[in-house]
Order: sequence, then C-alpha cells, then structure tokens
Amino acid sequence: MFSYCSDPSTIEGLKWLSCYLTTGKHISMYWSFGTVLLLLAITAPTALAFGFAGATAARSRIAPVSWIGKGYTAIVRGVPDIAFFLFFVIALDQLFEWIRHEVKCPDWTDPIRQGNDFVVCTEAKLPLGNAAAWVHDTYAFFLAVLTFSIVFGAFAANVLTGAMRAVPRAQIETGEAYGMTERQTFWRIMVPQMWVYALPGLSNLWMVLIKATPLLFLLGIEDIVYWARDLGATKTPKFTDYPHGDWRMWYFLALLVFYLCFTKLSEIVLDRINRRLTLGQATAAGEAQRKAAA
Amino acid sequence: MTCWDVISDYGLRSLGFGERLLPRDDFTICKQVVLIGSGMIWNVYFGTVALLAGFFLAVGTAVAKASANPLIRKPAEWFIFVFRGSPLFIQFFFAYFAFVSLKGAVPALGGLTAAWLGAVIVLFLNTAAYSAEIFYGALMSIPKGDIEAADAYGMTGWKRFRRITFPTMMRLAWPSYTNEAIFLFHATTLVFFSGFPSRGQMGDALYYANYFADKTFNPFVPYPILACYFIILTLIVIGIFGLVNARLNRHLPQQNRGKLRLRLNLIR
Amino acid sequence: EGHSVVRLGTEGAYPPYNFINDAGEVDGFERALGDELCARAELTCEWVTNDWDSIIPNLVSGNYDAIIAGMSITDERLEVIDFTENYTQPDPSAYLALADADVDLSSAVIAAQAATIQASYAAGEGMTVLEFATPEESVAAVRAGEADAVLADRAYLAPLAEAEADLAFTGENVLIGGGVGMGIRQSDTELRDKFTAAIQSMKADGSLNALIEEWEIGELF
Amino acid sequence: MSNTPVIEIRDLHKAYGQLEVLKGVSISAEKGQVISLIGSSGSGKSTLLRCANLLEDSQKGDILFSGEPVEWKGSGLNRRPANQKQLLRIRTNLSMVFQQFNLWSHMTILENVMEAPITVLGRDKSETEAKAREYLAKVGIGDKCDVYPAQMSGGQQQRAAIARALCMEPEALLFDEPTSALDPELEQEVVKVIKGLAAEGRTMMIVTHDMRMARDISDHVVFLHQGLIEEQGSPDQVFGAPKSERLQQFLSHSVH
Amino acid sequence: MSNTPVIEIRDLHKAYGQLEVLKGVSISAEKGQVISLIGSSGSGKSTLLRCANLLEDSQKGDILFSGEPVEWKGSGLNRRPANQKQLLRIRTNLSMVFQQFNLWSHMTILENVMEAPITVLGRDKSETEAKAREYLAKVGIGDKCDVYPAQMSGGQQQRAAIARALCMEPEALLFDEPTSALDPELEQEVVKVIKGLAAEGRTMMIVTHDMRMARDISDHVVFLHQGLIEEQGSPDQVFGAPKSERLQQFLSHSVH
Ligand SMILES: Nc1ncnc2c1ncn2[C@@H]1O[C@H](COP(=O)(O)OP(=O)(O)OP(=O)(O)O)[C@@H](O)[C@H]1O
Ligand SMILES: Nc1ncnc2c1ncn2[C@@H]1O[C@H](COP(=O)(O)OP(=O)(O)OP(=O)(O)O)[C@@H](O)[C@H]1O
Ligand SMILES: [Mg+2]
Ligand SMILES: [Mg+2]
Repeated sequence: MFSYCSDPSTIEGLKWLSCYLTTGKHISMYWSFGTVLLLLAITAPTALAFGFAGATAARSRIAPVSWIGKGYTAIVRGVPDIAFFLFFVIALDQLFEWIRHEVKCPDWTDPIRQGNDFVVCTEAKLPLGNAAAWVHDTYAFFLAVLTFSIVFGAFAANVLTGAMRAVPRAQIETGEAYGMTERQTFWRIMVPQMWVYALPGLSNLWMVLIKATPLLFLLGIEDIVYWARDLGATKTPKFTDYPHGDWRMWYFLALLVFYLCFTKLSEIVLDRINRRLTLGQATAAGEAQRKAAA
Repeated sequence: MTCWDVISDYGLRSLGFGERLLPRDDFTICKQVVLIGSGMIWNVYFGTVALLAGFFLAVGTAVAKASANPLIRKPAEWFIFVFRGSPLFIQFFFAYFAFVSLKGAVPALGGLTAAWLGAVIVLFLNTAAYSAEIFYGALMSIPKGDIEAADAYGMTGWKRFRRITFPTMMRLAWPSYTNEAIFLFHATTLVFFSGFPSRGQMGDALYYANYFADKTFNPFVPYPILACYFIILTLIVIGIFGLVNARLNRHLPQQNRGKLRLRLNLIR
Repeated sequence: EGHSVVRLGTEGAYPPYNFINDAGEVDGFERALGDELCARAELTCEWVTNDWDSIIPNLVSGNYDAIIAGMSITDERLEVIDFTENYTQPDPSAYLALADADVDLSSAVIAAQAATIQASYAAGEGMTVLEFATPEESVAAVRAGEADAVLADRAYLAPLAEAEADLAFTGENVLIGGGVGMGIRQSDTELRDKFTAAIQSMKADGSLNALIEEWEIGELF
Repeated sequence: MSNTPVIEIRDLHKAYGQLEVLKGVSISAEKGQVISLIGSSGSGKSTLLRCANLLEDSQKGDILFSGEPVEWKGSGLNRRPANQKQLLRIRTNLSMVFQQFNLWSHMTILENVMEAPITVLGRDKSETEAKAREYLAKVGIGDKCDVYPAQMSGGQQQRAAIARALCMEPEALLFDEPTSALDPELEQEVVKVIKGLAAEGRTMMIVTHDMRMARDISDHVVFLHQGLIEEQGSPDQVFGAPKSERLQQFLSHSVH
Repeated sequence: MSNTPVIEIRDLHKAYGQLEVLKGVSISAEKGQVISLIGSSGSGKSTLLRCANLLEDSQKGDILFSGEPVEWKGSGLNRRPANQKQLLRIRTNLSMVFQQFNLWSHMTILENVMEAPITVLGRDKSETEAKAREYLAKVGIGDKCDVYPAQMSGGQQQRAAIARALCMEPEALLFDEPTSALDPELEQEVVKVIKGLAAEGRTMMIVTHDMRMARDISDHVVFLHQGLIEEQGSPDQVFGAPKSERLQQFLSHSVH
C-alpha cells in the first residue's frame, strides 16, 4: 500500500503495523464488512416480506394456503440455521439449474443425475460457466440472501402471527361492525396496530440475524469471521512477509467491538421506531393499551 | 447387522458407551439415524440446562434493568448488551480461551474446558441475556391499568411483582420467549462446530451429521436427518411452551383460546 | 465449448498446499501447480475458494470443475468422485508436541482437526482424541496444554515446528493418506484425462519435482 | 313496504358455553322507531345488540333486515352467517356504539371518525373531514380532533364513539349505554341528537340504564330479564303501568 | 382529632404537557364525610381523584392525610412523592374504584378481590375468602366468583371493582363514577352500601354524573368547572339554590 512497505522485514513498530494492516488480504477483510452490512440490509426487508406472507397465509381461510403458511413456519423454524445452510444452498442452486434446464434444453436426453453428479446442459448453468468472477460472487450472494431470508422469514412469520393475535379483538370487531371487509379490517386496523406488539420480537430477531452472519462462510461467502480466522492464525515467515503468532484473539476482539457497535446503533434506531409507534398510545389504559412504564 | 444391533452399539455412543469406533464403511441410513440421534442427547442436555438456569437469571436481570437505581441497572444493561451484542461463537472463543488460562491457574477448575460444563455456562449466560431483554420488553408493556390498580391498593416491591407484574410479564413475553428457547436449542449445535473440542469422538448431532457428510460426501442424507430431529425437538418445545401459554392465557375469552389450541393441533 | 473456463476449487487455508497470500490471492504449491497444468492442457482456469466441509458436494453439484486442495486419494472419495493421477507421494502425518514434554503417545490426549483422516486414525489407535474445528485450534490446544500432541499433515506442521522453538515433532511419522490428486466429477472423464496427461508430462520433465522441492511438500517422484 | 320492520329479531337464542344468555328474544323495529332496551346488569342487553350486529353468532332464531333474513350455515354452536356479501351490506347500514367505546387506539379522534365512511362507503375525503368535524363539534369535542383516544377522559371517548357512529349516516343505529359516562348536560345533548336522527327516519335500538332517557326518547321499550323479554310496550305503558312484578320492582328504584 | 380532615387537598395544580387540567383545587373531607364531585366531562374529576391517590404527580399544592402532608421531592414537572413508606401507608388506607375498572385480567373475580387484603395487609386467607364472597354477594355477583373479568358484562365488572375496594376495608374510599354501568336497581344497592360505609365512619370521595345519587348520599358537593371549583356546599345548597350561572345551567338538565 505505502511505498515504504516494499520490504516489510526492515521496518518496525507503527510503520510495520500500517503496512500489515493494508495488505491485500486485510483490504479483502475490510470489504467483507461491507458484504455483511449489505447482506443485512437486503435480508431484513426480504425476510420481513417472507414473514408477512407466511403469517398472512397461516391465517388464511383457505385451508391449503393456511397449511402452506403454517408448514413453512413450523418446518423452517424447526431446523437450526447451520444445518439448513449446510445443505439447503446446494439444493436451492440445483433447483434453479434444474428449472432452467427444463426450459432451455428440452431436447436433452441424458439424465440429470449421473451417479453422484448433478449435470445440466451448459446453457442452464447458473451462472454460465464462462461468466465473470463477479457474476459468480453476486449469484452466491443472492443465494445467501435468499437462504437467510427464508430462515428468518419463518421466525418473522411467527412473531407477526403473535402480534396479529395480540391486537385486541374489540378493535377488529369494531371495524367489522362498521361494515369493513376482512381485507379492510386487516389493512386498516390489524396491520397498523400489530407493529407495536411485533416490534420487540422483530428487534430480537434482528439481533439474532446480525449474530448469524458469521455463518455466511458456510454459504460460500468470505465474511469477516472467515478473514479474522485466517488473518489471526499463526503465520510463519515462509508464506508471508508479516509473520506473527496466534493473533486470533486480537482479530476476534476487533470483531467483538464491531458487533457491539453495530448492536448499539441498531438499538438506538429500534428505540426510535418504538417511540414513534407508541406515540399517542403511550398512556393507553386497559388490556389493549400499553405504555412504556415511567 | 440389524438396526437393533446398531442401536445397542451406537445408541449411547455420544456419551462414550457402546462401540469404541465410529462406523467406517457401509453408512446405512439406520446408522446415520441412530448416531445422529445419539448426538441429540447433548443438544437436549445443553439446551435444557441452559434454559432452566437462564430463566432465573433472566428474570432477575430484566427486573434489574427496569430498576431506577443505576448501581443495579447499569450492570444489568451491560450484561445484556455484551452477551446479546456479540455472536455466540465469539463468546465461545473467548470463554474457552479464558477457561484454559483459568485452568492453568486453578487446576481444580479443569472441568471448565470440557463442553459439558464450559459450553453450558456460555449458553446459560447467552440465553439469560436474550431472555432478559425479552422479559424487560414485556415488563415495559404491561397494561398501565393493572399496575395502577396494584399501586392504588398499596402493593409494592416483591408483592406487586409476584402477584401482578410477573404473571402478566410472562404472558406477554411468552411467544417471544418460545422463539428464544428454539434459538437456544439450535445454538447448541455451535458447541462442537465452533466452540469446544469434542473428546473421544463424543459429540452432538451436528458433529455426527458432519462426520457422515464427510464420509459419504452426500450432504443430502445426514443433514436432513439432523433437520428432522430438530424439527421434532422444536415441536416438543413448542408443545410444552404452548401448554404453559394456554395456562398463562386462561383468562382470555373462550374463542381466542380455542383458536390457539387449534393452531397447536395443526402443528403437532 | 463447455470448458471454455475451468473453475478450480480450493480451500485456501492449508499452507503450503494452498493459502491466501498477503495480497489476498490464492497462493501455494497447488496454485503454481494448477496454473502450470492449465497452461499445459491449454485451458483457461479460474480459482475459487470453498469451505472444506462442502468442497466435494459443490464439485458434484457443478459449482466448479476440479478440486485442487491437498486432497488425498482415498477409496471413500473414489466412490463419489474421480481423481487424476496423484501429483504428490503419499503424504506423511506427524505428531507435534511441546519441545520439553515427554509424551507417551499410546496414552496421550491427541488434538486433531475434526473429521479428518488424522482424527479417525488416532481414534482407531485407541488414543483420546480432542477434535477442533480448525487446524489452528488444534495446535493452540497443544500450546495451552489441553492436548499432549497434535496429529496433522507433516507438511502443515513443519513450518510451525521450525518457527516456534517450544514446539517439536515427536514419535514416528505415520502414513495415513494416499497421494494427493485433483478431484474431478465422475461424469467429466474428458477433463480428468486432460489433467492426468498434464501431470504426467510434468512428472516426465521434472518440473513437478522442482515444485515439490520449492514448497517442501515431501518425497520426490 | 313501510310496514316491513327495518330490524326484526325472531326467537333468538345465544349461549356462552353452558351459560344461556338469550333464551328466545323477538323484537322488531320499524323505520324511524326508537327502541329502548332496559333490564338489569347481566340480563343480556349487550349480547342482544352484538347478536343483532352479527358480531356474535347466535344458535337459534332469525334476524331480518328490511325483511331480508340473514342466511346461516351450520347449526347450533356452529351456526355462522353464510353470505359474506350480505353480512357486509347489513353492517354498512348499521352502526354501533360500544359499551366500552372501542375507539381505534392507533388513530386520532378525527381519523377514527373518518375511517369507516372513507374506506367502507368510499366517500370523498375532504367532504368526510368536514362532516366528521361537524359531528365532533355537535357532541362537544370539536377541539379534540387531533388527540389520541388514550389521552381523553371517559366522557370524551364516549362522545367520540357516538360521533363515529353518526358519521356513517346509516339506516339504523345500535347504542350500548351511550350516555353512561356523560353528565346530565351532555346527556341532554345526546338525547337531542337521537331525536333528530329519529326525525330523519333512522331506526335505533338503545340499551340504557337511564329510565328518564328511555321514557323521553323511545317509541317502544323492551324490558329484558334473564334472557327473556319480560314485558314490552310504549313508554307510557311500561313506565306508567308496568304489569309484571319484576318490572315493577325494577322501576321502583328510579324516580322520575 | 376529629376535626382533622382525613383527606385534605390544598391548591392543587396538575397539567398534562401543555394542557392545564387542575388549576388550584382545595377540598377537605372529614371522617365519615361523603363528598361528591360533579362537573362536566373533561373538567378534571378523574384527574383529581388520581392525584389524591398519588397515582398522578401534581405540580403544585399539598395533599394531607389525617393532617400528615405528603412529602415531595423535586418541583414543578419533576415533583414526586419522596417517601415510599409514607406513600404505602397512605395507599393502604385509601381504596379506589377506577372509571375503567382496571380489574386484573389474569385473576378470577374472587382472586381479584382477595389479592390486596392478603398480600398487602397480610390478612388470613380463609377469612378473607369468606369476606370477599360476602362483598361479592353484597353487590350481587356472588355467583361469578370463578369467572375472569373478560367474561363479564360491563355492570358486573364495575360491581367486582367495587367489591375489591370494599374488601380492603380502608379508612377512605375514592369512587370514580361507581354506578355508570349500573341500572337504577343496582345503583340503589350501591347507594345503600355507601351509606352503610359512611355510617361506619369511612370517608369517601365520589365522582358521579348522577345528580340524584349525589344529592342522596353526600354531605358535601363540589362542582368542578374547567379545573377550578366553581361552587361547593351542602347538597341542599348546591342543588336547591345554585349561585353560579354555570352550575345553574349544568343542573337545569337534570330533573329531580
Ligand atoms: N393521559 C392524558 N394525557 C393527556 N391529556 C389527558 C390525559 N388524561 C386526561 N387528559 C385530559 O385531561 C382532561 C381531564 O380529564 P379527566 O379524565 O380528569 O376528566 P373527567 O372530569 O374525569 O371527565 P369524564 O367525566 O369524561 O370522565 C381532559 O380534557 C382530558 O382530555
Ligand atoms: N365472553 C363471554 N364469555 C362468557 N360469558 C359472557 C361473555 N360475555 C358476557 N357473558 C355473560 O353473559 C351475560 C350477559 O352479558 P351482557 O354483557 O349481555 O349483559 P348486559 O345486559 O349488557 O349487562 P350490563 O348492563 O352489565 O352491561 C352475563 O352474565 C355475562 O357474565
Ligand atoms: Mg352491557
Ligand atoms: Mg373521568
């Protein structure tokens, strides 16, 4: 990075550190912070959408739709995220390729499964075999986001279902009494009121989601923990210009600080949202109305 | 080798009983199911102990966080913040590191570096922090009228807490707390995956699933088996928590309760 | 052309075979080898890193076309994938312990990376195995006195033994794995043959031995 | 046509679990009629109104609106309204003021009043706002438009609930103790409003504990006792010459 | 001693944010006295009772119980009771019936009534149960002991709330519209109960909209208007010969 870094063995102290911390590998690590933040930024709304769809489906009058909603929450919520990540992404990827294969190569006669191998026609590969590296990375990232969203969507669905149920019956009933359709009571009364009840659960979920990002490396994304492990491991002079002992401790400490800061920031934002939601309801009395105790 | 033999050989392998060696060839579905199931003993153990112990610490911490006295409130806030704000595996990393150094200084504390004690302590603190935040949130949203009536009748402190605040707090927190319990059981898979070493090839369900995935190179058998076990475990957790929930909500008008029961039936 | 770009999957955390260098690129013995093989086979190659646990499932699923990650050729693996001809000799494993310790290997607590051939070997020998998620942690356990010795590939341990005075090899080397080869999908015989031919040509002109010597991998051909 | 009752209830039965609350009640209200329901606490007055609005499912008996009977499916404890369209049509022509007010807690008072006319009847927004403000002023809380329900006194909430029902301008209105939290002055205001509505030809059923008000405003008074109609008739009959012993006793406590 | 008022409020000020609700109210209630608070909706009656019970912090003025002034710390918007022990002592001697009842929803009615005597006063359990059942029977809901509040009608809930207050057997009681949801018959019952309590020497402050009841039971009537006491005096004075124009107008609507 800096001009004086050309021969690291001759420099010491802060200068050495400045060179060390700006190696290409470290830069990759810094980028991976961005990857994690981007993943969170995309996953959170997507998971919320999945959750909303799941919760809405679960309370549907039409039995099969309701089963799908309930099945989705029950099954996905039942599986530890690690176990899910260890086989689901590959399955998802194969599913997409299989669909493309059916569409793009209808004349293909060879079986898709050849022994252990999963073989689709070249045009069906996702991304195409000769696509640029960034396309592959983006696709992997997209799969990761999708997987995270499916998993956390199930939990969000659970929280939202609970919140919908927590809206006092009397409030919905009144809407019905005024001739609102089910749709109208849902969108005009239930949905605006449920956020107050959902927010604590969703905040908790957001915290858990932040804490789940270290599992990204299982999905083939090089995340901050991957780099911290790698960079912190003992480095012998043979393979690096910057040999050092077992420094994982320091790298993990840095991660700890990052996560704590990010959590703090989240808490501030969530607190603000909460204050806005309870505006005017803060002093509510009775079973329905709640208030942040003074 | 019939499946019965497999069960007697490997059913308690995760605790060190039965066959000394793990299967090396002929990875039948039966073997995978039995051995992964054997590993579930650890997951259940970690989860149950941490959850039960964590509950009490969580209630205490939640109340402390709601305290007006900063000497009580601040430590509770920091405890929740640190354990809720950092990923579990970083907690495992530092805990293991600390336990190893502690063992060097005080040999009597040797058990801490073993998963059965060390990991349980970390999980216990972790779930206590998350649950405390949930309970605190519930504490904050107890209907004003309930507290007011208690105040008006001169109920304070422990009395008001035990009779009015606590039952309502539990009722409000229960759905989220159920989620937390599920998360905790899921988190137990991290113990051997990125936390503590497994000794003598005794490990949890994920350890054995991983073993089979590594031997057969086919993730589509062992991990779904693991998933099934966890779905069953989760349903049991949901079932037990659902019973408690029904009890906590027994005062709600009939039709609402009916709905809840119906839902649980469907999931079961 | 189906193989207009051949994607090579590696782990990137196992020096000297493969690791990420200071610049953040894949480096090591296999990087040099792989680039040379691709040149000889007239293929355009691209490097991909992947977690060790899912490195084979991702190959058979078609996410890359070859594994070149210090993977020993074993019967178990051969049931699922094909290998090219081996490009190293069977790879010895070794025990590393504290330099001043007097370790009785038959009763010792041995640290190893979870789900490796070394871990199951030690378990098979009746030793008490402590399994860690990463090789780094298993070495750290020896430093901390949690384990008496660590069993791992000698090529991985050698630089550590060299760099740290308080660590030293103990006991005999053990031959667990076969030689290392490139893993290829079973349906992809064409690619396997191309790489095997390239490896043979490198063996023949001695350039493979030169690489093995340069990276201190082990025995020469 | 004018002889068809706007609301007609025939032999209605309703039970909560084991507890039989309504044991066969028949009432009919013609256009422009004001019917008062009186009776002691727990006699089933609120339940009757809620059944009339189809908020509670009844187990037996018929409910007719302008001669059109509510269609049912199932029977006994499983009886439900069968026709969603019909249900909606009925409810838009029927507004209710709840005993516990049930204002929507996430909306300001003005929003509470404007909500149903706009979303259900599809009325024009600015027109509705003007009308809502007018009704709120009419019940004396024109200055509380932008306040949330939780920040109002009991009587203010009750008046907001009345304004909300009025703003729907429905054919028929159901009031559950609409003046319980109001002082006599405001009560008179509400009585005036109700009389005005009756003059406009709107039909009303009013649950009340205030015998003076019942006498004042109703065309017909129904005395409910333990789930049955014990006595009914014109106010003069009911209050002036009660026949049943139970009603005599009930009335003996209120002075007029 | 008997001349020291049991509850004395001096120049009390209270505002919600910008809204000044009480602008300097003074009331004193001697032992065995029944004081009625009347006034239009939103005039601050509930707020006054809540301040008297120290549920709301007031910004200025004193509150004394049996001559003992409440100790404050801070001033203005930050004024809070300073002495927790004192607060408790006061509240155990003072029971309140809320306008919205505030029954504990997770307890049955019997449990609601038994709760405070047992946990706060440390009374014997079986004795309290007997007493609780007695009070519940007194207000006419002896058969609803094991029912949860959500399963009761409005009037039943209100009576349960009254029974809960009575079972504490406190020196003084605060009632916020205790008969709003009750029919005239039950109202008479409650009036009887209140008179009995007064005869036992208990002090009471009652917010009510029912002028007949106010006239019937009170020793002293206070008319609150826009946060100030507009007029006060004996029932005969206040109802028979109201001086202020505002009160005359207020009363003109109720017939006696
Ligand atoms: N929590 C609150 N926040 C803001 N304003 C409030 C709050 N509670 C009451 N107010 C306002 O204070 C005023 C007095 O309210 P209060 O409840 O004391 O009236 P009240 O005399 O009891 O009336 P009612 O007879 O209708 O019960 C009202 O204008 C009301 O809007
Ligand atoms: N959700 C419910 N579950 C069970 N019982 C109920 C429920 N709601 C009401 N009840 C019972 O039904 C009976 C009638 O109640 P309802 O509310 O109709 O009485 P009401 O005539 O309106 O009395 P009030 O004048 O006190 O409001 C009461 O005995 C009550 O306990
Ligand atoms: Mg009622
Ligand atoms: Mg009031």
